[in-house]
Amino acid sequence: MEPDQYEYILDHYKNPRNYGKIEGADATYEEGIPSCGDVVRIDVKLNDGVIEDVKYSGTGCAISQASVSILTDSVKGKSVRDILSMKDEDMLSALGKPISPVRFKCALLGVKVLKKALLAKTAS
Amino acid sequence: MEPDQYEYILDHYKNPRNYGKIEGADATYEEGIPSCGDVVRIDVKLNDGVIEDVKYSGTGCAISQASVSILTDSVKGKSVRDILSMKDEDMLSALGKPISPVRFKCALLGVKVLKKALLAKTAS
Amino acid sequence: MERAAQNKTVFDPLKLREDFPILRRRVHGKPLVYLDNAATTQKPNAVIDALKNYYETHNANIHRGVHTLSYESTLMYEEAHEKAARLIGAPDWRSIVFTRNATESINLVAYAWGLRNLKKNDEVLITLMEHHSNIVPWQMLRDRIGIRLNYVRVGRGGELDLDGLRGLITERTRLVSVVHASNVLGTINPVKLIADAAHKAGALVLVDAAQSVPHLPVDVIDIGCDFLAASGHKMMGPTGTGFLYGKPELLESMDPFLYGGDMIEKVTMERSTWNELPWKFEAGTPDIGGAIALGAAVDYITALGPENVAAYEDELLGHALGRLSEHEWIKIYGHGGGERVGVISFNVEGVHPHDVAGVLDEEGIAVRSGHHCAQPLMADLGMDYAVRMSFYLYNTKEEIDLAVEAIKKAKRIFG
Amino acid sequence: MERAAQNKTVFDPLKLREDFPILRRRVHGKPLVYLDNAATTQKPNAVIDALKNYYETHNANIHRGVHTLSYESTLMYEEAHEKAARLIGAPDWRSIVFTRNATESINLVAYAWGLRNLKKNDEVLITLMEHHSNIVPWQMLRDRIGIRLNYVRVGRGGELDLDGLRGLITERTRLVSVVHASNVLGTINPVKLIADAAHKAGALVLVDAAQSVPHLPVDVIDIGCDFLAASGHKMMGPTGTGFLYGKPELLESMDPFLYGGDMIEKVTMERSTWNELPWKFEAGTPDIGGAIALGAAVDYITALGPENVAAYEDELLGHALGRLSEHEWIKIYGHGGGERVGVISFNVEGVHPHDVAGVLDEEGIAVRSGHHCAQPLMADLGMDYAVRMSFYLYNTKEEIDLAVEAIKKAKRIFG
Ligand SMILES: Cc1ncc(COP(=O)(O)O)c(C=O)c1O
Ligand SMILES: Cc1ncc(COP(=O)(O)O)c(C=O)c1O
Repeated sequence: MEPDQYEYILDHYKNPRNYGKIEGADATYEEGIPSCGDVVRIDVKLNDGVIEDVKYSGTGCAISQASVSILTDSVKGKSVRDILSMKDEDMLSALGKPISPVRFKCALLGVKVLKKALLAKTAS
Repeated sequence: MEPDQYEYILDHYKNPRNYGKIEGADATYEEGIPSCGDVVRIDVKLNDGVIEDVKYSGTGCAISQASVSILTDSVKGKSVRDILSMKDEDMLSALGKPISPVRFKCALLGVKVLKKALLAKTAS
Repeated sequence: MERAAQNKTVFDPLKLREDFPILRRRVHGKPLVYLDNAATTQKPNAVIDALKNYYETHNANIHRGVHTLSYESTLMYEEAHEKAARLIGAPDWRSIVFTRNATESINLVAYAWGLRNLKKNDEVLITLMEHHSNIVPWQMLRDRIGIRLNYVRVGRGGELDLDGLRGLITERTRLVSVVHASNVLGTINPVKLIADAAHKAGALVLVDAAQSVPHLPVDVIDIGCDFLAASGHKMMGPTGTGFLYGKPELLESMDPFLYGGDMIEKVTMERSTWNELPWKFEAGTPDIGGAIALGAAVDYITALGPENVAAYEDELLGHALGRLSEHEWIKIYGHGGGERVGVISFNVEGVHPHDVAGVLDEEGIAVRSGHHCAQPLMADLGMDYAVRMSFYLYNTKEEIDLAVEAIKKAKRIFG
Repeated sequence: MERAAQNKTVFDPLKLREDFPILRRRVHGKPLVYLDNAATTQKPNAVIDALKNYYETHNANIHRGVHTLSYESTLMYEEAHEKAARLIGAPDWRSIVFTRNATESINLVAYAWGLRNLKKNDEVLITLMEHHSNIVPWQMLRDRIGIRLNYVRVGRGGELDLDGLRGLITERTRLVSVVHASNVLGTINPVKLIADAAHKAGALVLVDAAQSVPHLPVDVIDIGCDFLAASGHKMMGPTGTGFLYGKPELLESMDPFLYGGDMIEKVTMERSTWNELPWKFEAGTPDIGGAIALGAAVDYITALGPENVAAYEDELLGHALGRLSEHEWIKIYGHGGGERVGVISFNVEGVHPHDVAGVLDEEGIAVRSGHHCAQPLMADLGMDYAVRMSFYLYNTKEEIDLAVEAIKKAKRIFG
């Protein structure tokens, strides 16, 4: 693993996309990993089952924060169904660098939170 | 181990020597092994540091009861000091048959009780 | 137990024996005949190798590590929960809490549920057939809280008095805690029926499955129990392993038992919040290696099929009962018909049980003699002490025959 | 720690490493560098073989058996108590109670002594340096009984505020419970002095020795503590092992903790009486195999000499502190002078501790990142999360150098 492989992750970590909150979001969820302190909150604006806007906030390690930035960048225009059927590998392969299993929890926190936000919305 | 090796033990088990209690004993002690239910009580009459009379009572397996019968038969006339310096092997070798380690506790209950009776007496 | 052996693989005890290295051991120059399986069972190579492999390749603390060994250990440890859950039909692995033994499992319920939820004059119903581990924790609550502890009686044939049981369940009964299979008489109790009766009265049900899970198919959903306590070491797992199953919503609602690391979500100087199930009940570094090796034991049982184990042990039991009852001077306790696991307690007329066990030991045969941690039952049956032989899947009819010969020898010597 | 290595045998870490099979493992293609020893330690062949030998040759339940395996297991299990007692200078092996881990040891005191003897407004004094396992049990007592829980503060240099401690000991203080060596800062606390102060006020003293017994000579008589809690798995024993030392008269006077088999003398339907020490506190089938293997770990330490282990680890610590402080962007917590065990918590400026640990993992290096089960201390130091490296007798300076290189790499990537 040479440093440059981290480029994409680092870019998102240092220049987070879609960082912030959405006033009057249709779906919001926040979750953390207590043992390591990572926290991610995601706000979603929906339009007819399609993600119109998404923003996230949170703190934590580069992997968790970059992953959620990368995620939010790719889901606009996708349907709730698309997101709910996303596989862990889809997320992992979007990071531009092979991720060691020890970091899976970090890398998958964002997609977990997004799914929970959408599920909570669908259930209500 | 053929049956006949048990002869001496069986003789003492079925015809216990010195079974009973001593009124006004100089030393008395009772102890059991809770897990197997063996109980032995020993009463001793002393004369100038020498065992003048000894009786035992109790219930339990053949090894524990025969051992204490054999013991009581051999200690009359011995000094308290003799008894307190008795070794486990002295008792075990008096049983006429090699005893498996799993039965040591049974075989040594009597001598333990006798020593405790004498120690309690000496301490008081 | 008229269960048919419908398993794909034929159940071949002689072949199984090769998996258990200790069975090659000699005792007093004779081949070991191990008939003390109700106390603890022997371990197959698969279990010993699982321990060795864990410590030689993966060992690390779980949960909080961002390193490979810790990650592997965590996965393996969680998988062990899953295996235990599957064995007893629990749908959610988070409803399995690993403990040291069945005793700790029951104490967990007594402390974390009982001490906090029971009030004076609340009733706990147990049976006279219980192991001390399902008696003394409730006596503790009686002494501390003033609950009432009632006992269902046991018939001479070894059957629970079910009418009596129904009569003892009142609107004050908060818990019915009952042994699934007796470690003294082998009796298999109708726990499903008992759970029904208890639930109708609004009571919870704990099943002490220490002697059933290793020997029978057990399904917590079918039984309908709220808690189930089991020993890992009595089902070929390492010593120091056991588990508690609890209905998840019940476990969620309970206070923790032991307090410290790993069972918390967040700790401040002022207060703490709890981690999710099952970690909330697993404080401190757990027996990671032991749990993983217990998982290997579960795999071993699962591959054989619990129903095949039960059928084979039933064959052994039938053989042993037949051989023992050839002698009118052998008194067998409580085998009055009905389903039994492979446990027989007996006495030899005129011979102290200790002396019987001692002669058997000289022949290399391991049986237990004593009160079998069930003094109230023994007192009720009027025996106090007895010899017990108990079987497992690696025992054979030939071993039982050797034991019967040794019992005859004990009778010749001491009778 | 200026202890001289006065041992007969030369302490040769490269030779010792051959005893630890896991150290031949590779992680991500690199040789494993295990620097997470404060979480749990690796096991030498002697320990793994002791487990294997126990299960292959002796395994049986203890105490009540009149058969050879049970007899052997009982002797070996008692001997394990003796070994643990000798290691910490306890004159009586019956004052050693085997537990699953240090956490259970402390909970035993909280339940069996605290819950029964403490009253509202009684005070328990701990420190801000405690592991969760020495905080949360006392919070439990605060919530249940209304005791007061006070904390001694910790200076920036990692030292306990001893004047503050003296001031916090009042006539209401019933227990001072203090960590011997901090699992975050490495600080070795003056427990003898603390025990003196506590005893003068009539309070009992518990020492959490989870991080000291594996690394230093520890003597309970010299310290004068009433209780001492230790982890077996942090001193090369198997997971699932730990112990509590208690002064015998104190243990005698206490109620039991877990209730069930083996801890009783006699059980009737109405009441039970307790077995003698230590069995009174060891309910149910204990982790016999684990305890015996822990005995092998104690033998291993004893043969090396705890003073030599301490001296060597101090060398490693000095080397690591030197290498880490070459970089002003590495912030080390609490190493302000005074005696320390080989534990360093630090952060890399601008890099999340998780990312540091992640990069180290890619290099085969195991360190921990997180709150180290000491959230109140972390909050007080204003860091919440940190990377921790912790050493044991099989680590080398070369391994530390590799770790420092990997930290530099993490800084290059993320800083
Ligand atoms: C029926 C029953 N319950 C509970 C126990 C206690 O098991 P453990 O020793 O694993 O705590 C036993 C075993 O002795 C048992 O037979
Ligand atoms: C200082 C200290 N106390 C207690 C503990 C808890 O030890 P265990 O996990 O053995 O319960 C630890 C280990 O994490 C520790 O470092």
